[in-house]
Amino acid sequence: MSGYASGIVAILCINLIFAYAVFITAAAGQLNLGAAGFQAVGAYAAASFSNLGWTPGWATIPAAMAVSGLTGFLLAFPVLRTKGVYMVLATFAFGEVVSGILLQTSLFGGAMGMVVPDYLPLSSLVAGAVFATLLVFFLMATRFGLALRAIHDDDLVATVMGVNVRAMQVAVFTIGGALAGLSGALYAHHFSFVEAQYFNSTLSIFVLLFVLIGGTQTAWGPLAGSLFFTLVPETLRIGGSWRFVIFGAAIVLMMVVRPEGMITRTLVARFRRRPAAVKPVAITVGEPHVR
Amino acid sequence: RAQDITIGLNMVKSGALKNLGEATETSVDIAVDEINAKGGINGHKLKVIKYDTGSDPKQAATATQKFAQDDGALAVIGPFSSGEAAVAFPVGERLGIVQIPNAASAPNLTGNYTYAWRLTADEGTQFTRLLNTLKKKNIPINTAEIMYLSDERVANISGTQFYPGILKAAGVKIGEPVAFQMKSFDVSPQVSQVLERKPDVVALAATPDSAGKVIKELRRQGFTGRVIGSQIFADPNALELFGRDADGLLIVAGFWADRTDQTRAFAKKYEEENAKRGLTSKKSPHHTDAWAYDIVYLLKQAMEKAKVTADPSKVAAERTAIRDALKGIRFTGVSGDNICFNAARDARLPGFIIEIKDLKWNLFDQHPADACTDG
Amino acid sequence: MTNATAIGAPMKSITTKALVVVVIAAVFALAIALGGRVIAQQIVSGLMLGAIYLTVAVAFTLTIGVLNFLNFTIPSLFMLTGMIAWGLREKGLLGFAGGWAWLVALIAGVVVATAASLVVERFTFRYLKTRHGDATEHAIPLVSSLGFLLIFEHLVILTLGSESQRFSVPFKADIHLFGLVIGAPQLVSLGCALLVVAALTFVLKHTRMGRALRTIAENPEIASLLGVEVTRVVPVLFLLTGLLCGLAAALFTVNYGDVSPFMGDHVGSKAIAAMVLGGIGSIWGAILGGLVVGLTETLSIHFFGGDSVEMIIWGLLLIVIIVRPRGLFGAVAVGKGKL
Amino acid sequence: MSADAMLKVEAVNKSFGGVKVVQDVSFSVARGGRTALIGPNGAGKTTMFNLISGVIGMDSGAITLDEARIDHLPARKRIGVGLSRSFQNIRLMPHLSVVENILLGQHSRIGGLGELFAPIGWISSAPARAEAMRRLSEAGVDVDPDAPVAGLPYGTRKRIEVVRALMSQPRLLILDEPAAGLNPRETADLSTFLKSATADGLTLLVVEHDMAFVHGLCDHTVVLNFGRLIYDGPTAGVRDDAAVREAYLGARAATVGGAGRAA
Amino acid sequence: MLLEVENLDVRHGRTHAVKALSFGVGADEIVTVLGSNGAGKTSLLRALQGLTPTSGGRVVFAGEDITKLSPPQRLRRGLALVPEGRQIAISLTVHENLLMGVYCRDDGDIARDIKRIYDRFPNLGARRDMSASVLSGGEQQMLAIGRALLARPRLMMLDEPSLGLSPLLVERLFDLIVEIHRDGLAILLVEQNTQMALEIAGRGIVMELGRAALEGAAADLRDDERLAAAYLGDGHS
Ligand SMILES: Nc1ncnc2c1ncn2[C@@H]1O[C@H](COP(=O)(O)OP(=O)(O)OP(=O)(O)O)[C@@H](O)[C@H]1O
Ligand SMILES: Nc1ncnc2c1ncn2[C@@H]1O[C@H](COP(=O)(O)OP(=O)(O)OP(=O)(O)O)[C@@H](O)[C@H]1O
Ligand SMILES: [Mg+2]
Ligand SMILES: [Mg+2]
Repeated sequence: MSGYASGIVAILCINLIFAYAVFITAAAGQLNLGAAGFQAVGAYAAASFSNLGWTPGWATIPAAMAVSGLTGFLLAFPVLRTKGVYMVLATFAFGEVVSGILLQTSLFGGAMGMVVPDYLPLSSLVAGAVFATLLVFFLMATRFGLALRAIHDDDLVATVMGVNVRAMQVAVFTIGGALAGLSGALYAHHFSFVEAQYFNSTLSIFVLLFVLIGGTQTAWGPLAGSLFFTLVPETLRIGGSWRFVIFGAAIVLMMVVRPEGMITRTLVARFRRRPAAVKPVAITVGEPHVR
Repeated sequence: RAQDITIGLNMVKSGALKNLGEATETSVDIAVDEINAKGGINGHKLKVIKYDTGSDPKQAATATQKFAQDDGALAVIGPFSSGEAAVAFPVGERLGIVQIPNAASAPNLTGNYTYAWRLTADEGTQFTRLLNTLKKKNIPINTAEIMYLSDERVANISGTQFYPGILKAAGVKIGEPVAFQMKSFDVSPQVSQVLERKPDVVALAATPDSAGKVIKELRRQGFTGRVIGSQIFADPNALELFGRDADGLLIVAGFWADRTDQTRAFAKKYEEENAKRGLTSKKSPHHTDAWAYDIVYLLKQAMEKAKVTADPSKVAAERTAIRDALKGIRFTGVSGDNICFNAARDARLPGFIIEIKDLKWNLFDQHPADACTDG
Repeated sequence: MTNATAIGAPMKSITTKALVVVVIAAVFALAIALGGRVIAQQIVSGLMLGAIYLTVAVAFTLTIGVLNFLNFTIPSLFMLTGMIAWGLREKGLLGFAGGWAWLVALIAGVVVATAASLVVERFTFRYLKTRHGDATEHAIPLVSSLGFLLIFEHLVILTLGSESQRFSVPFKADIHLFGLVIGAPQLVSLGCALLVVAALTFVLKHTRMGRALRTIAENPEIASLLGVEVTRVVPVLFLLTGLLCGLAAALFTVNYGDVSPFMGDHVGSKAIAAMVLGGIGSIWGAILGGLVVGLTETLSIHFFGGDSVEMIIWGLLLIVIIVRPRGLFGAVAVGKGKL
Repeated sequence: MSADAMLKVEAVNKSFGGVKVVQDVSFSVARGGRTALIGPNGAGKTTMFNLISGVIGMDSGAITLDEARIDHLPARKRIGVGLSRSFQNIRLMPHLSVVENILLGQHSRIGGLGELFAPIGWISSAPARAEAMRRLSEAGVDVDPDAPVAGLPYGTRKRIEVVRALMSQPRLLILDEPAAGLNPRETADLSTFLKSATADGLTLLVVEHDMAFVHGLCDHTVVLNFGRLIYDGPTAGVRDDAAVREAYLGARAATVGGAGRAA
Repeated sequence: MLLEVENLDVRHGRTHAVKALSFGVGADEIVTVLGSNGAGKTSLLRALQGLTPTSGGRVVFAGEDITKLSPPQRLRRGLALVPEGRQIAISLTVHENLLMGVYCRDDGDIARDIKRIYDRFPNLGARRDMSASVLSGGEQQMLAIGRALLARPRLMMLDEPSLGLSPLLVERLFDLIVEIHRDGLAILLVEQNTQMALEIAGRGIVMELGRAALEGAAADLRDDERLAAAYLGDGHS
């Protein structure tokens, strides 16, 4: 693979894991606009452990996931008291607070950032991305995933159906936090350096766009969204600042054409449609018993 | 036909740092054209491959990877900012390719990366020079207050470490440094706080945009003393932004356009070339632009010394040879004469104290580069 | 969820209102007594800063309260006003300079921002056609508006550069009183905002237009069945948004004397905080929220330093959202409907 | 009959901001029987269902299922003790397909994490899915099981709700206007289906305005009016009760035999 | 004919919901459309009001081709629809919902007309200033009907108006329909309550898989064996 391609693949892998982190909560109807905060927690955790000299180098990854997953778990309780736009903004506020704290804390290098001694090559990133993708695909195919989608549509009815809505939401916040942490930890180790300024609200907004443009209805959505967001700007590379304009226009058009995201359930169904087991048959006047 | 010598340019043409970095390309192009017009390097034409990172560190790392693995570049100019350099230096070290940034001036960035060299002036050195000039010219400074941009690394470290240390060492009474951020468009609370302490001068560490706001607010709230500052906002193109409020401002710049015939020629070409490219606001070279121009010549000198051939089969060896050629090099360019590098591979550069008066830059004093005793 | 009922709802009662005023006054008195002139100046600066925030916050709260749409183009409309005004004046496109050029340029800026807002309406409007309201439904226009944010910001950068620019006005915009500096444009901003609010409250609560907007917010299909020309009514709202942003930006420009392609982002995020603090969809809430955020900003800078601002404001917001999920003055949000 | 009462509602009260919507209502539903809850619009029937299923809390009173108090259980746990419901205003999950909506009905039956994380989407012949399909065809819903429910006709969606409620294998099934939007023929089919579904001991409580349906299906009827109980007895007696006729059935009931929906 | 429908086609993706349907409604008629689940009745009414795009055919109202007009434009010409399933604005109060019903009117009789609605549906009067979200299912249905009546259309299309109404109110509803028809409104009625619909209608159309399977005078349809078999089941008639 060329150096350029492997660079882009690395970025893609991180974006993809990050997008799945946001997707898993969005699948249950909760938009997370503070994802960069979780990513930052993972990245700084990995960076700190690495600086403490943990061996082997990759041991920081599960630890960082645990830290950011725990952050998600703890944040879920207060944040889940809110709904809709309030929840979006509560998570946004969380992201701002995290970057504020990191910027202020000299233990984490403040504005100077932190160097990460242990380098992890591209293959680890790919492995991480494959793991996240499989995990989310698997989760979405289980009853757990079904319940998430039910909560997305109507949490009250889901409750009546016996779904423990609160526990589910806490679970996805935890999983989402851990996945965001994974992306952050891999970022830290691959790029060998973290700084608080990087994990800003723009990053949170962009990753949410990955997911919303890709589509929140199936696990294919984030995949499509991250590919779109990583590759389209690259193909537009020649354009300088124009590329952002074109990119913005592409987003707007995308929403006009496919307001529910690039990949919807209907689209997926069309590709793997099995022959309909029961054909709809109508009652014909005169032959009432055809059904 | 002789093979071209390829170098990479890791630059910022879009994103958050666009304004600061967009003219780097112009300077590099000017230098490359000059070199090629005079027969290139060791008989080879010099070719630059450019990559716009959009101010994203991940992209800066990708760029270095691309230059080294795909383009067969022998060395890299850039990346532009400290944040990008911090990410790209380890990549360059792994791949064994020299990178020389022109604006990444945060301290200790080069660490143990032997392929990381810098043609940037140290913030602390420059500020010390400014204070020396103040003393020399008998400008009274008994009390000073520090205001700094906290979410930019260089300004942050200047405001929290260099300025307090240097001012204290010079016997100036100072208060707690006051922070503001890139997004603080209203700095009146900070200014009120600072003026409450009635300082003789205000020492400012910020990018031009933010500095402009602070200077304006200082005057609005009635401050009449001098504002002093370091090289971060020493941008000749920011005069308009500062306006009349900046009268009496003293700053250090790493480049003085009116120094020699060579600098004047460069400044002229710079303005013309930018006008052609639609960068009409870039009229006079910022020191980072001058350094970018010099880096090309520095690389030329190193390549000549290393006798590079641009033979694709010898790329790796020649990259290392360039690094080794940089050791102990003495270089003369638009930024200064007889420039050397210290043990940390950072250049020793001269400083020019500038006073702003009547919407103009005036040379107030100048300091030669420090000698390299350890390099 | 729909917050439409909250729009224009006056604060709960006279007692709440009085209580708020008393508490605020007490805090001021205490602060001034303890801190003297600087604190007084900080409070004045905070209120003035709040005046800018609150105008933008009202624009946010309008679109979100009525259309359930977090309009992320608002920051860029704000920015457009300033940058276009600067561009017209600087590049001599007005045909004349000096004298009143600054005012003409600003008015032109407001016009452009309003026009841009109408363009946004055309494309974000599309969401009204999606069939099923669900938890992420507000995401659709939100995404488009983020697209527009990119477009506007980078078009401006392309044509006018990415630097901060000076926009000077030929008069001193400050009032000096008891040794305090007070920004006149900000005073004007405060006054305008209060006027606009009084008018908006009335319109939304008591007029045909207000009811039509609220019906559209809830279900555009019902609205169209009742004869509401969705394509005619909604633009009115966007027109208002554009005007409010333009007004805020013009006052901002006169006050701070500079513009930049990023000015909108900085004001925008604080305005969002102000809106949420006050309660989404509540216009009075946006006003109070704006003032609270402004004050919090200056006072936290004063007491805890400039780096604490983001943390304190967003931390405060997080706490408010969690303990009082509807904001300080938000009305009861309507749920999904009957079982 | 109170001896084998499955569901007992005792002295239940509920008011919303001062308006008493359910006032001191007591009745019981016989085990294995089919009971109707009827009453004029706004009488409090749906509210009663919401109280029984725990969607809203009551002010006072007691609700017991098989002698055990259930009124302190959260809504999510009530389906676990055997209580399942449908909704008057159809509340299917619009983004889920028909079969997924039905599968959701089984959620309360899964036992532990193992089943929660067992993939159901990948294997089309999984037993859960097979059961869902069987139930659908038993209920006479002829649609593509993978179609999203959003575009389906009203009557079809109504029946999918009933099937979904049945999927939890409840002991007590409460249905809010299951026949609304069905034509007489379909109503009759639904009635037959519900009779067969309750044949093996399932207890049924329905709210319905279609009196023909009620007469055909239910042996016992409870009538609410303005939140108060005005009749509790055999369905056959409803037509002859003056209060019920005046409040609910209207003058026609006296003249036309069936009342309401003609049949 | 006040309303003329020619070869109307409606598709939802791959579902062909209405197939080349032609019929008319006279200015002084009550026409009822019957049909089983999924026959396409709702699709037809929605297409007539302009909520669903048509994929073929023409709709002519009072001599004017309205096929391309938007729902509000159709309403202004006198065509109103009470949609299926209680479509009311739950974030408005009951009274505000009614006021929305007169959105496109500006004559002086509004107050009187609203009072008439309250008289007709006392449940609504008692909840005048409550949020419509708290209404019971039947009350919501009343509100939807009352609101549509206030638009004073020339042709009123009702999609299963009796849904969820108590027998008493169903009776009142049908009386009301007859009454407003006497006031000069044409009615196009979709109903599952076949018998009562055929009682008040002059003509009836039976839809089946998007086509008109039977059409004729209501009285004839009532006695039609085939209809009875299809709708009323064996031994029910
Ligand atoms: N949250 C609430 N606040 C105030 N009043 C309410 C609330 N919920 C229901 N009501 C009122 O309680 C009464 C009973 O409502 P409910 O939905 O139980 O009626 P219902 O018997 O199901 O009628 P229908 O047959 O029309 O569905 C109605 O008059 C309704 O307006
Ligand atoms: N939005 C939609 N998307 C996809 N298919 C649809 C949509 N709306 C209706 N259909 C299909 O069109 C056909 C006709 O449906 P329609 O709702 O018109 O029936 P109906 O006669 O009103 O039935 P009901 O009596 O149950 O209300 C059905 O097969 C239905 O699945
Ligand atoms: Mg009910
Ligand atoms: Mg229908």
